[in-house]
Amino acid sequence: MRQIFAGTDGLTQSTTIYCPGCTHGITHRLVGEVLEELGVTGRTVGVASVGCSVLAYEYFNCDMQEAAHGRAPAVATGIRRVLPEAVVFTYQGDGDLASIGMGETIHAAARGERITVIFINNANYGMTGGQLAPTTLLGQVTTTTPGGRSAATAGYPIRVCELLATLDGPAYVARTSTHNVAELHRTKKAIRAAFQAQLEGAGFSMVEILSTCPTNWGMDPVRAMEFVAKEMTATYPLGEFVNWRRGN
Amino acid sequence: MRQIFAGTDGLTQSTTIYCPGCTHGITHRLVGEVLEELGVTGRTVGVASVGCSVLAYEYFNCDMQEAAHGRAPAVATGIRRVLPEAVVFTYQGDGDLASIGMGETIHAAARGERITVIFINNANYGMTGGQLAPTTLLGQVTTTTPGGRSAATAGYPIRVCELLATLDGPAYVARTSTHNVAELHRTKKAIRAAFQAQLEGAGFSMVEILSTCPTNWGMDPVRAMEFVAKEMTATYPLGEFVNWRRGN
Amino acid sequence: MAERILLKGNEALGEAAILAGCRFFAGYPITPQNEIPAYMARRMPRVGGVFIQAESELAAINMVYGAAGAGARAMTSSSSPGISLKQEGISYLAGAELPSVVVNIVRGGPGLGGIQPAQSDYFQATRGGGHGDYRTPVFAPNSVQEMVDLTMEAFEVADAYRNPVLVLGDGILGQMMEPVALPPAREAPLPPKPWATTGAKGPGRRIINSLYLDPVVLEQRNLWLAEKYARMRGLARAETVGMEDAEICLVAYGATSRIVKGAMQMARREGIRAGLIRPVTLWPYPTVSIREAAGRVEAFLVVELSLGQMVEDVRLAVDGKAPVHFYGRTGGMVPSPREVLEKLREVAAGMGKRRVVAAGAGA
Amino acid sequence: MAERILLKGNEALGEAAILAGCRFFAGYPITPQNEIPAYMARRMPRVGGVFIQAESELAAINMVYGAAGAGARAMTSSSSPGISLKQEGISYLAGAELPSVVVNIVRGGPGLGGIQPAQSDYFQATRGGGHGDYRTPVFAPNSVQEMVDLTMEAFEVADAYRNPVLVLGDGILGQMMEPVALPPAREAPLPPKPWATTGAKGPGRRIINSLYLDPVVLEQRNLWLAEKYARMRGLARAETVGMEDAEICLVAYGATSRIVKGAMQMARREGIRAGLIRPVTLWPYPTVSIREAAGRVEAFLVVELSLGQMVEDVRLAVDGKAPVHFYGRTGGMVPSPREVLEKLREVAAGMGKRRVVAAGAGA
Amino acid sequence: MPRVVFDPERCKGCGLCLAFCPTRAVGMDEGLNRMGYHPAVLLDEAACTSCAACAWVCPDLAVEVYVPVKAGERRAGVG
Amino acid sequence: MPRVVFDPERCKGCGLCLAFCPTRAVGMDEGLNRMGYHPAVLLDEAACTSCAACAWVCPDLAVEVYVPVKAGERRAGVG
Amino acid sequence: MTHEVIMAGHGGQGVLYMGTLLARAGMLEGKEVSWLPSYGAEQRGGTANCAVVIGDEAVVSPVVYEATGAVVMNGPSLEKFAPHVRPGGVLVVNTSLAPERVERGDLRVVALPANRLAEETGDGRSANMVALGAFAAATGIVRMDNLLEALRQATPARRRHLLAGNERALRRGEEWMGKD
Amino acid sequence: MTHEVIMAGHGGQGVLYMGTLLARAGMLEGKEVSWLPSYGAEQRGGTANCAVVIGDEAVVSPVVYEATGAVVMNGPSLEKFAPHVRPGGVLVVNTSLAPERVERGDLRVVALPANRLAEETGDGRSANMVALGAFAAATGIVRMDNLLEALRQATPARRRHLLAGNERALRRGEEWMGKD
Ligand SMILES: Cc1ncc(C[n+]2csc(CCOP(=O)(O)OP(=O)(O)O)c2C)c(N)n1
Ligand SMILES: Cc1ncc(C[n+]2csc(CCOP(=O)(O)OP(=O)(O)O)c2C)c(N)n1
Ligand code: SF4
Ligand code: SF4
Ligand code: SF4
Ligand code: SF4
Ligand code: SF4
Ligand code: SF4
Ligand SMILES: [Mg+2]
Ligand SMILES: [Mg+2]
Repeated sequence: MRQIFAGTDGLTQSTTIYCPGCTHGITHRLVGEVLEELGVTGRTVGVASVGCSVLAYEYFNCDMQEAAHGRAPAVATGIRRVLPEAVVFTYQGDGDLASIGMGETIHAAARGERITVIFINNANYGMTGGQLAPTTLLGQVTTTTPGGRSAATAGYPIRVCELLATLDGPAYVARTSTHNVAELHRTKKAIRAAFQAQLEGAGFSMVEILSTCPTNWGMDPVRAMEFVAKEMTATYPLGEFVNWRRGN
Repeated sequence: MRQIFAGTDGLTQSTTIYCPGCTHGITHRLVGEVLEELGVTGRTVGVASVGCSVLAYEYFNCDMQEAAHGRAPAVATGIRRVLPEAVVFTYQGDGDLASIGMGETIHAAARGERITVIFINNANYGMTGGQLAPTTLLGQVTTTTPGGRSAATAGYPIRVCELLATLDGPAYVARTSTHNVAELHRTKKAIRAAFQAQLEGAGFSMVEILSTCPTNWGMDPVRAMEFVAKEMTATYPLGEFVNWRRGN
Repeated sequence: MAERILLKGNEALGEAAILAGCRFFAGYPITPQNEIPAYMARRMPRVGGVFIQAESELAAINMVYGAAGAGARAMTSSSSPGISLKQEGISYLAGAELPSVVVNIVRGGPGLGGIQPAQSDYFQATRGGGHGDYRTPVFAPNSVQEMVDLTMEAFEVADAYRNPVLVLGDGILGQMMEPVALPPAREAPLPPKPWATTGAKGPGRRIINSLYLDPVVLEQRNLWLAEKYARMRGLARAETVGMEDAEICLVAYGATSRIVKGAMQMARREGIRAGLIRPVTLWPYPTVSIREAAGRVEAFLVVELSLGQMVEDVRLAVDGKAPVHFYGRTGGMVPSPREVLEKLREVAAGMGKRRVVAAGAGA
Repeated sequence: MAERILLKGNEALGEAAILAGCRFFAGYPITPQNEIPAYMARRMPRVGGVFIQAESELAAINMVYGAAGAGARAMTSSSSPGISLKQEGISYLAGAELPSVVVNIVRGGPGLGGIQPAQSDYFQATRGGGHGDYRTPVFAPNSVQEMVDLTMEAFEVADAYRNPVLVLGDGILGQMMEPVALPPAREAPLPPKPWATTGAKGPGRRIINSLYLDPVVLEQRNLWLAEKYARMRGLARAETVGMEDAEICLVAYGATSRIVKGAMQMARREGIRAGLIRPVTLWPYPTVSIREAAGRVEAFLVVELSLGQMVEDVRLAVDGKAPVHFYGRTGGMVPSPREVLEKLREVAAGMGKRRVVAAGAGA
Repeated sequence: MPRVVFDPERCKGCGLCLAFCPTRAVGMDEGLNRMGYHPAVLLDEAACTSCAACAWVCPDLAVEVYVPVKAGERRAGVG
Repeated sequence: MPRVVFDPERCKGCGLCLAFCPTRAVGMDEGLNRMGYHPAVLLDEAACTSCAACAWVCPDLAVEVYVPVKAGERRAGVG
Repeated sequence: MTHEVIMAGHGGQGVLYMGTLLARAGMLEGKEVSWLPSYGAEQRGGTANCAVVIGDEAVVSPVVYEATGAVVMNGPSLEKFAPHVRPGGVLVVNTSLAPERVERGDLRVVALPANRLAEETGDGRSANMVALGAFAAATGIVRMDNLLEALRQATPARRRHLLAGNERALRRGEEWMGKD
Repeated sequence: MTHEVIMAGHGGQGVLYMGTLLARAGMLEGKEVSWLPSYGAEQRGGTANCAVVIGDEAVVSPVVYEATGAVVMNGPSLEKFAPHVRPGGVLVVNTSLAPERVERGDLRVVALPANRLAEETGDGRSANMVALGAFAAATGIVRMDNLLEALRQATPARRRHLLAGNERALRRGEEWMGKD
């Protein structure tokens, strides 16, 4: 027998604190594999953010910094500028990146900072128990929108890729999903392209990954994937928004 | 003789601290006139921000709050929600709105907060002596980009209207200019439309106004207007980006 | 007395705010206070109030600024890192004299730290972690009932003095359930706020502001505030237990004070005459109670969930008249009454040799 | 001695950082420290360093976190409101033990306040305006020369202790020009930073972090930090002038100390034997110098550009052994030596009747 | 009464009115006002068409503009 | 040796592998692992095609997948 | 007497809820009570526990260091909390998920197959109620009628259909003690 | 003796620069010096002023409360700062922009038409240099050769073309005092 699927050297051996079926774990693996395949793990500095993935520094098998909530792109900028040869990435949730950290996100992107942002959009704040995120769908129930998100009081979902696509700094911006195997393959390709953009010095790169939060959505992991496929992709169309190779 | 042009009741009698020829003064007048013409001055609460217009609370003839640097949209949100009948606006510079306050700006817009934002884009930080703003043009010299803004280190200009146009919350978003009389007429129309959007409960509204900073640009006021006409409009195209009436 | 119901500290605090007439809440999630925004999200719409989940702690405190400036009773809550982010905003609230209530359900630090209970934000709360000369009254409940009572009082004090007021709890108080008697809702109309910006033009228009470019004027402003802070000193309050015959004075606040009370009872059973002063307000500090005790007891033992912060206020009040000992646990660790008793025994054993003992290791 | 050149305080500070090997600066404009980022923008590219105008103070301090974590000598600067915004970040730097230098060129507060010189951020600087038990050494220069010398030292202390270090100036120090002798640039290689994240995998990989979810571990972390802070107490430093025969001890720091020195000289001409203790470090506080003096002088007079903040540290050190008087100006107002002399005369007149005088009105 | 009245104490002498006047009717005074600026003046009353360009570009509300009242026109307030 | 090996101590019993296995070859164990979860098991070895879908969707790196070595094929590392 | 109780188990076992019912029942008896949960990241997929204090005087400390009684619903909780029970205290062990053997000999151990008993009453998820019923019976900390009343008060309308099952489970625990 | 000097005028008059030259010249004389500008919003279109201290001992306070001498370049500055000069102090008044009459009789007032004199030397913008030259001559605070050297040191390459004009203006101020 020949092994065709095994662990990746891009991750440590630790088991994660993620809930059963949470796609954070899948994305970790994809990032770890890409780092390994690009052969850069040994010169990578990752930045963990505050959210369910706060312990990411335990999981990625590279140097890591833990950033304050929302400030991962600023922390990554500091690292980036000091270590021109390093590969620098952040791993952030939607609360972290699009709520408290919106300013840092847009400015790192506008600066064309050569960092790669892995952006986990799970439509809520997982770690703190399922509150409204900027990405929560209209009508979606969270602990702080008990009657479902109403545009009148809680506003509209923010589409981060579309936002960043208006800037000149990003080299690669894409939205992918985790809801089935084919999408996972596409996600991995996008993550690879994002790191490639960084390695080529093309500018800022980000992959927004539609993800599940079975625990706070109150769904089993499989139902949660269906929710992503049906509900989330309707608000958040998948695709590439900026690709330096294609010049858009 | 019949008077066809006089002061406006929308402003107080104070003379301003603005430098000679600075278009902040012109914009004040336009906002004051619109408030007066709409007959809402007596139920308006304005929010001054931190920048050269920090003393705007002395100039607008309505209730005013002075907000912390960058936080005017948050302050306006607090006012808005507490006073459903009031007219609420902010008056912000590009450093205030697009740098430190980027998060607040985007989120107020995404919430569709019924406030009107008057956004003075003068491509630098006027009050603190002419530093780089997010809106500074590539190549433009400021005290913190002494060799001219270089994209490699200081990033690219941010086009705020284009950014906000990707959101669902804004009802009216337009970019106008102050560089000649015709543009001033257009600017006033846009300001009126922005307040109208608020009065109709349509959502968030913003007018970005290309403005001069003769002092820090090191130009006389007339040259400064030419700079706006030629250089700034090239990076910041004028026009309406969102108009609830037209449905885009 | 009203019927007692079982409530979680955070939720009781939220309900208390509503009973006090709070109709504006802006907050951002953070453990261990998530029940406050969640509760407000449920309740506010039903009482015609506003709940906003702000995009950040900065936005939240500045929304409170706008709402308070517009005349509403307004509140925000957070926990340690989030409260650090609010420091600029709190300084602005103080500078513009906007009545408002800020709740800190403290957790272990520094940095991201942990999420378990702590009292290591005492300095920040009482000395003003923000810039400039300003003070905020700080209420420190030690039960769910006080989470209710002191929060309601906080709103009254805020309005009475036009000042932000802090409620300093911790993870234990926020998460625990106890029976509480909810007072009736405030029925009297809110105090008039002739300074609030509600929309006006002309000479009667109103301005909310903390900018005074002329230093002569800014100094006058500061002196005006100082005078107000001096008036606030009357708010100082402490609970004393067993101080009549005490030879050792325990000082502790918040949840810790209950554990310390347990230790005090154990000590008395052993013949160690310990008493307890529990500051209910941390600023203004109940200096007078401590100072009076300083003349009568042999020693002080300050117990905190920190490396030693309030102990400075005790030392300032004692002013060299008795030794001040310190015992602290940090990072979310909570001492047992037995541990505190152990420390009490040590102090008792060493008594007689009067000396000032340095506060906690270096902090 | 090196040739003396005329330099503005802010620019001298910037140059000092570069001489000390600082190669990363992130800042955000604010008066009265705008010359620092402007200077860094000009100079950094020429020495192969990095200048970034961050999008906000929050971004700036967190960029410093990243850069310091990656091993660079890194600095940020701001003034009061901006420093309030950095409090969470400073707490993180302390928690993750990242050497770095934070400069506060203090202006009048609270809120937006004014832009003239003040010393009203003393509490924030010395007690940690952020959350959690942490401390940062605070250097308080009183001349442009010291803006240079203490800034250079700040970098050394930061690296020696893996801790953020504050330099606390004010508008006068930032804006004034004085002759300075620039020391030679640091030539020795920077201290090795085996903990810095520079890219590594496997067992040798490094983690910069302040999160410890297990309270047992977080408490250990806190005790480790406390031990470090205890070691730092050796950094305490003060300049004393005329204390040999003083009967009144003046205490003042920063620019104020120079004015107070003027007053001291005037007083001596009148036969009032005043001396001056000028804390050079505000944390650790030169408690020992004050305590020693407390045994010898009749009274203390603390002068600050605030409503009375450092006076608490003086009282803690004096511990009831002598009356401690306070004189403060605020909001950007700077007292003249004559004004301070006036106050000195009052203190001298009231001497003999020993009593503790409450610090400034209520603050 | 002239068609345009400049308020010499509000004027900051920026010269925008002068630059934007289509009929070149505006000039700057030699003297200084209390703020230390050379205020604008209407040089060529006859040339002025009351187009109000000067008033539109003035940042300091230092300009009032009038038109001659035609026979029978009501003297109304500000337009 | 089976084509798919589940690590019972990493598995959190989320059931994603089961749901995404195209040949319905996966099931959940009745017993609990040390974390208290029912781990996944390969129920139908014969059905398995080594498509690795189970491994791709597993959030916990609990799955290893093998293919039979064809005659002459080099035993290489992980693909 | 003051009862200081620890209840522990894993995330989905309803341990915190069990604690609130006990506290509520204590209130119905006119006692002073407190309930303090563990909280935070710990919970996720991991353990959950809470401390309940019931006594005649105002509760001094809501934190329980040395419990007078404990209910442990699974193996890890048994390991973690058995050492925190005072000599002579009651320890209810859910032997459906934890070993029957307890290292300490100085406790009153109640070995209770809570999950199995719950399944017998018709609802496998009410093991917590079985354990609570047994604990109350073993300690006399609160009366069954007050537990039942507490349960009724705490059950919102939309969960009314679960009430009968939970009542049965509480009683089943009590019965089982009788038999014990 | 310690000279404590105030220099004041409006924004564009080069008042701060004048102060730095004086401080530099003081350094060239081996003195201790300090220079402190007013800063901030005040400046905008408004007044500018600075304090220069020159003495033999380390400068005690860079803030000047009671000046030993002052240069005021316009009317508002005269009003604001004349009261802050010590009796017997030197007050140079730029009479091109300020009234010649000074209310106080206890000062040595130098009425200097600085703008006119500057224009006479060929560069109307060097009124500040004329005033500085006159002030130095009137007070003896620094020697002219040191002022000239200070000017040379302070003039960057790209401004070399202005050097000669400024030197002439400094000398013109000195000469004018001789005549005075
Ligand atoms: C300054 C600050 N504010 C708030 C928090 C509390 N907090 C921790 S995680 C989190 C939200 C995380 O949500 P998201 O980024 O979407 O990540 P997820 O957990 O969903 O993966 C919040 C608000 C904090 N730690 N620090
Ligand atoms: C928290 C904080 N940071 C920085 C400042 C200093 N500051 C005052 S105004 C300003 C920039 C203003 O620029 P802009 O918003 O573009 O307005 P302009 O002056 O150009 O009209 C800054 C950075 C401040 N007051 N508060
Ligand atoms: S709470 Fe949600 S996002 Fe967080 S680990 Fe659990 S399932 Fe994943
Ligand atoms: S500095 Fe610039 S923006 Fe500010 S008032 Fe002067 S010209 Fe206007
Ligand atoms: S009204 Fe028109 S024509 Fe007359 S002065 Fe003004 S700009 Fe010139
Ligand atoms: S535009 Fe206004 S301020 Fe400028 S010169 Fe003309 S009248 Fe004066
Ligand atoms: S490899 Fe494919 S067929 Fe085999 S168990 Fe996994 S998913 Fe099923
Ligand atoms: S997907 Fe992984 S964790 Fe989930 S049940 Fe299958 S093997 Fe276990
Ligand atoms: Mg999320
Ligand atoms: Mg600007």
